[in-house]
Amino acid sequence: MPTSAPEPLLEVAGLSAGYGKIVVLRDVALTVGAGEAVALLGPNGAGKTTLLRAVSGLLPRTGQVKFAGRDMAGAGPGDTVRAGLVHVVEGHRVFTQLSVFDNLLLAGYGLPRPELTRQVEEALAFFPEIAAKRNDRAVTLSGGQQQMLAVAQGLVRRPKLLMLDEPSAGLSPVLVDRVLAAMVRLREAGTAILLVEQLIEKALAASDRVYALARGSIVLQARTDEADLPNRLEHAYFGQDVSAPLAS
Amino acid sequence: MFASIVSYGLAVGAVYALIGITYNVMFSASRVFSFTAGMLGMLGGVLGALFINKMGMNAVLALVAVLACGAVLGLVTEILTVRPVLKSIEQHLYVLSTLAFALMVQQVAAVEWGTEAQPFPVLIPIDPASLWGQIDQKFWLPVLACAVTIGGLEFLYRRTLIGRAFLAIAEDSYAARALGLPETRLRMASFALAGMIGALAGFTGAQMLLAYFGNQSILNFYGFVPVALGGMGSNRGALIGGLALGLFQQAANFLVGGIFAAVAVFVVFIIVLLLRPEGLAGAATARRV
Amino acid sequence: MRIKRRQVLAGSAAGAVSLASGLASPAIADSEPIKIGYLPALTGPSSSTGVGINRGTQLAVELINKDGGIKGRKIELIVRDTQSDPTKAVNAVAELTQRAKASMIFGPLNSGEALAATPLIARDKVPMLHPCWVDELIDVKKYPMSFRIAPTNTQVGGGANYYVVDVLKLKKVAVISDTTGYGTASVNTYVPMLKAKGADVVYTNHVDAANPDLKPELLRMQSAGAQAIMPWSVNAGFLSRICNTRGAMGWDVPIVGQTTLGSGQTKALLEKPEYWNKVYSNNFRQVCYANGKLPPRAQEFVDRLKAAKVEFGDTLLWWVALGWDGGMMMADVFKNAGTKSDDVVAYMNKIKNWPGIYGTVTWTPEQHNGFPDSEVVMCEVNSLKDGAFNLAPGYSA
Amino acid sequence: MTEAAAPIRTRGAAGTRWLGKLEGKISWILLGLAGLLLPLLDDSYIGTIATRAYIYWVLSAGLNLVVGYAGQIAIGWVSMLTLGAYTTAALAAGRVGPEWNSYLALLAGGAVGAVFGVVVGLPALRLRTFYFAMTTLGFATIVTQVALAWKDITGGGVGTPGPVFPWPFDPGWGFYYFCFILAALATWMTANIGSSRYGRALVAIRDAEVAAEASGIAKPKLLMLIFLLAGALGGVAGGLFSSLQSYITPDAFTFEMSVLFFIGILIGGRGSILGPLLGTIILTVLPEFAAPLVQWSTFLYAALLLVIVLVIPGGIADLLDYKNRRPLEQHREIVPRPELLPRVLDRPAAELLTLKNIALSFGGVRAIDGLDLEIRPGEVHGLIGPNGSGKTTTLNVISGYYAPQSGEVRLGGAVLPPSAAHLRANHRIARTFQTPRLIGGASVLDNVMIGGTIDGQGSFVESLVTLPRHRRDEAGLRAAAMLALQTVGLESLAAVRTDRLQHSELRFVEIARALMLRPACLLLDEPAAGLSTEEIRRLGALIKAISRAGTAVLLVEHHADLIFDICDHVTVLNLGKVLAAGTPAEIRSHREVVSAYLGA
Repeated sequence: MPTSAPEPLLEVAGLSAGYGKIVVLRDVALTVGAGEAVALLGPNGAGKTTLLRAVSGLLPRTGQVKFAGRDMAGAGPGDTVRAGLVHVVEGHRVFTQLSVFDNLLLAGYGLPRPELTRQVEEALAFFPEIAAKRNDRAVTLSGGQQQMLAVAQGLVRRPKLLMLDEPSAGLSPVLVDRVLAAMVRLREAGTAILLVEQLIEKALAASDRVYALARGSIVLQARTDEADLPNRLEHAYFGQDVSAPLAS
Repeated sequence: MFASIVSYGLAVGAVYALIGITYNVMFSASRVFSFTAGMLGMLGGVLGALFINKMGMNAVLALVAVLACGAVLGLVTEILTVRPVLKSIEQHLYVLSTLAFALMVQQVAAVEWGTEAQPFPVLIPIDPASLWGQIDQKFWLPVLACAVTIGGLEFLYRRTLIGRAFLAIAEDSYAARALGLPETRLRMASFALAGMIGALAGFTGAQMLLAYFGNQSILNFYGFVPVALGGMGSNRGALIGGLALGLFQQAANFLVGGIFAAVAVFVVFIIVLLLRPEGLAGAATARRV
Repeated sequence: MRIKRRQVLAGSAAGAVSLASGLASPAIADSEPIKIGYLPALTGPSSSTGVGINRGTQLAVELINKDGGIKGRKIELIVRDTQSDPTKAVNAVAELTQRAKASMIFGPLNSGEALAATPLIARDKVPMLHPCWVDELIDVKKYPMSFRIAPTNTQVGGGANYYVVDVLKLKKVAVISDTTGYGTASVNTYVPMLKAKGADVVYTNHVDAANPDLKPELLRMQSAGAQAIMPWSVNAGFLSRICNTRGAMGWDVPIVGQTTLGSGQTKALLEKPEYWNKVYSNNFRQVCYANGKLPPRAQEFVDRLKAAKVEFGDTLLWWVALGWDGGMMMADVFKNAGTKSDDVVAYMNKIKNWPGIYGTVTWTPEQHNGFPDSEVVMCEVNSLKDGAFNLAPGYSA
Repeated sequence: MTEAAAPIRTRGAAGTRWLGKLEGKISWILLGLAGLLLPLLDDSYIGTIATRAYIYWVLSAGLNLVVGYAGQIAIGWVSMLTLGAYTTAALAAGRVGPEWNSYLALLAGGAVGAVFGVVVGLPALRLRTFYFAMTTLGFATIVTQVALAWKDITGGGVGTPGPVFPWPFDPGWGFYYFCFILAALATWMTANIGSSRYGRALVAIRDAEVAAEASGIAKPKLLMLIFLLAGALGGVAGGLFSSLQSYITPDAFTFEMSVLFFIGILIGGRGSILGPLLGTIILTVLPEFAAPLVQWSTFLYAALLLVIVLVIPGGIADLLDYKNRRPLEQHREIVPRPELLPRVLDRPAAELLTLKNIALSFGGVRAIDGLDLEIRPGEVHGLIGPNGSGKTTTLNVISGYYAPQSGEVRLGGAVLPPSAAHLRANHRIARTFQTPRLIGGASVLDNVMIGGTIDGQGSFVESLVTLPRHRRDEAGLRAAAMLALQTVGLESLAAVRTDRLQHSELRFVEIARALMLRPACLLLDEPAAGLSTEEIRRLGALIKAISRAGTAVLLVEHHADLIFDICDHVTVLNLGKVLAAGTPAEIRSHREVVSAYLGA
């Protein structure tokens, strides 16, 4: 078990999940400490997205998920979000027919109005670029701006832990850096982060620890400052040398 | 003659439009077309007549009661016939479950409240001399109801958060759930809303259509035509389509007479659909593989 | 409503019984009840007539059985509710004639089902008593065993035509009907008759009864210069719309036509009571008020109904009377001719001036339409009292 | 498809096969005897009800292919009954020209039904389910309206007398036997279609349309044939109906009746013949035994429908299908037998598949950007790359689901027409799908047989009446399918309902189905997803063997180890472009590729 965090904020153990008959995840365990940034890497089809969905209650799952000391068994997406665990789904899916501001309001659905508007403003403050377009419909935003909006939606509830699924997908390198930069600032503001990314170097640069997922199970866990990490990752990816020593 | 075409055409068109909107509200919350739309319209009339004539409620009280019944039936529709088949929506089982439920309710209405058309009272006592009295209220009531509904929906969708939540669910329910929006509760809410709209259509149209259990199938079909023509989910399309249908039907009524009016409407419906399966204001379908 | 449902159950329970006893041997001992097959439409659309008639029939059978039945044999009324659905009627006929071995069939009441049932009953050689008006049902060659205790459409239309042309002296007439078998049949028969009487039929049409707006129709009639509207339909909604539209248009022509014009449902659907003025419906001399009084037979019958607490204010007296006459006629026949079908037919062929409440019936081997023209009259619908009406102005008492 | 499943037996002793045949037929034999002997009761009330049931079934038998097999929700099929009834009656009564012989008039009724069956069916090719349901409803009302209006032919509301059939089928038991024979014929013919490649294709269109296209099934032609047949049967039923009723008026053809037909089929169960037959009989007889409930009958039907939809979607057929309640062996193993491949893939030498400069973009996004690809017979060609690099899109271009904006796909000399998925099968291009596209309700064998649809020679009519060519087709397909199943190692599950299999087994069933095409080119879309390590190893061996038997295999896969184990050639895509191509060794050592694949 990692010693990185005193008491883990998110603690997943023996988690299995899939789609219908297809079992994608087998007996996965991972932890994220408070204020910690963790990268979740792995080849396509390894089950990264599935893992996030299962944790946030978008997919049925078996196994144990504890968040902030609370057992999340049977918790739906709504409960998870209210508990402070927010999942920004893949592919910057924002509501194109609604204005930027409305998109953010919806992200805080159910919060009392004054508080809601305050936190929406906070979230916008992270992305001055879209703050300027607050009254435009989301369909008018570029891919990158939509991704920022999606992340901003994730911030509205001031989550304890933010799960980001491939925030870089389909973005130009410049935009990617911006999105990841925002992520770093969040982290400095004390939000823990679980990041699923294709761009390994950038992901590693932004996080403290890394998990590698392959063929539905965790095949590697390490601190990002360890030596020879890229090589071990590669091996983990290509399915050889899975028995690489886990980080201490 | 022309006055009659317009007044009656708009009135009945407004009823069709409202039923069309009922279809839409249910559709956008669940991607489901429900046969209960016409049923709600039918019940609006039958229950209204029951409450006013048999139970002696006043018009306002009766309206409230009817809307309440509509809302409840909407909820039952969602829980009983839509939610169970939603996960396998591509099998289109909802067509069957909603049809079955609608038929059951219709049969109850027929047996319990009579298979003969029941009279529906004049709701608002106005003396014919007054300005409002100039046009028979059975003509302007549905139009008014339609205007109010459209206005209400516009306000709901543009000004309120819950309204935007409806739109969000309609556009991308997965993302909406991920944001923690209470999808199920919102879906139930829109079915309740649809229930009220349908009931309102029947209630305000009943002076014209009478309280008759047979209105169900008529409203089901003529209420769906505007949706098919205007493009599913588009309330503006339903409104325009409904009024157009009403006027067209009534004009045909005058020019060629009863039976052929029905045939004419059907033929137009088929031709338009074959030329534009997505409706005159529809979009194309998504990738399949 | 309540009465209606009770009788449905009573009736269909009987149906169920017969089905259960079906496999028993058909041999008829003298003590066994005489089975009468009865095919009213008690539920479903256009069932109000059936409900009314049924009250009379049920009462008649009740009383007959109370007085010990016919030569010690009770009458068993086997009721099958057809819902005016021809397919149900056909099934029911097979059950009544083949399995229940009914000695006579009474009904069905609505044109569609009657047209389908009659040839089948004739094929099974079971005598048949018709309450239905459709002319085609009576044909001594094709259906030698079926007799009509009611007027024919031709007689009914003739009555109305006579009133419009010869009493009201109106020459320009508009004829309209709904699209049911009854409606279309009527118009097809009456228009030639009107023309034959020298009237000028300025407008004819069949309209779907569900069509809620009849203003187009009436406007066309008006512009055609009609002086009288003759609607033919059993659909109260349809008829009331005609009255309402005429009233709303402030068009002051008489409406002369089908009896349902005077039914409770039609009245209930009127927007204003006065829209019922100058509306004259078919009726029958024996059950109409002349100078405020019913003919003695009818009066006696009304008292009997009141005594038996049979509701009839909400229906029409002649419906109940027709049902009653049917029951009584069949009882008479069995009393005098037994139940062998040939004897039954032979006896019925000779019935002369049988004093019914509804009408005075006379049959001959050549003519199985038993209702006298003279007893088909028109009445003022707005004079409805206890299910009966005043004779229309212009008839001698 | 219980009927289809019934006769299927894995190679067993002759005795068991004979028993199996009987087991499948026993219920039919009983029904037939009941029908033949019914007249002995000498109760023509029962006779009338039974005749009615037969007539309704003649219509429902055809409708069953439309609703139960093809899954088209035709609620208003009563219109066919109306059309047939009036045509027959009007002709026999001499309302048009001279009086026709009743039997000829009946034929005419069938013909008219056939024509309008197609007319009403046409929208199904373009319209969404609910829309189509509505159009059939609308048409039903229109037909009655016209019947009312068109007095000279239909007699308007007064109606017209139905025909009386002369000896030997004169009214009474003669007519009873007439309807019985026709009902039996309808059952036999629709059962033949149901268990033929046409029936399987219909169900495929219903439950796995994309896979159906990939197997070379042309939806429009097939549906039109079915609507034609269903319309004809409906018309004949109408003619008989008019005779049974002795007199028809428009009010005899109610929406309730339409609902009865429709619900009878669904109660019986989709994709079955026996089930809907029983369903129709039950619904016809039920009201007779529930006289007190007569006014509630529609309510009961509807309630039944709701229960069926929500509780037992399989309907009666599922309840009767005890074979599929026998427990399956747990811990099953899939042991492919590649040595059989030469027999499976016996075909002329395959040709080279080439993609030239293919470009395709969705909206603004360039999914494929000038892609060149060569897939050689006898080799496994791996296609890898990060998400959204255009792997599956490439597959869909080759198998004709997308038309590229530029470039061409060639097989040997021939240029493949863009976006004509159902024509790819003729070029022997087969594929599998990311998520298996199989018919859960059909047996494994049926699913595999669908793959061979285009190899059938017999025409629709030949299948209708099981002429020799049809029987040869079936025997051939069945043998080929069993062989394919043995090859992938699933023959023991041939008769099992597919939805009872495990995910990994489904993947192999898809491969078996693809093998039925004796593919020149096989496209595999992530076949290893969700498989255990051991299964992946066996899958790899099988794929390799398939290629060695002379097939050009294109493998899209995330499991890098599988790719590097079995591929002769690997192409790496990134953002729709070829990043690198070469042998696995080259690719593995290719730093840029590695980092790209890891996504730098």
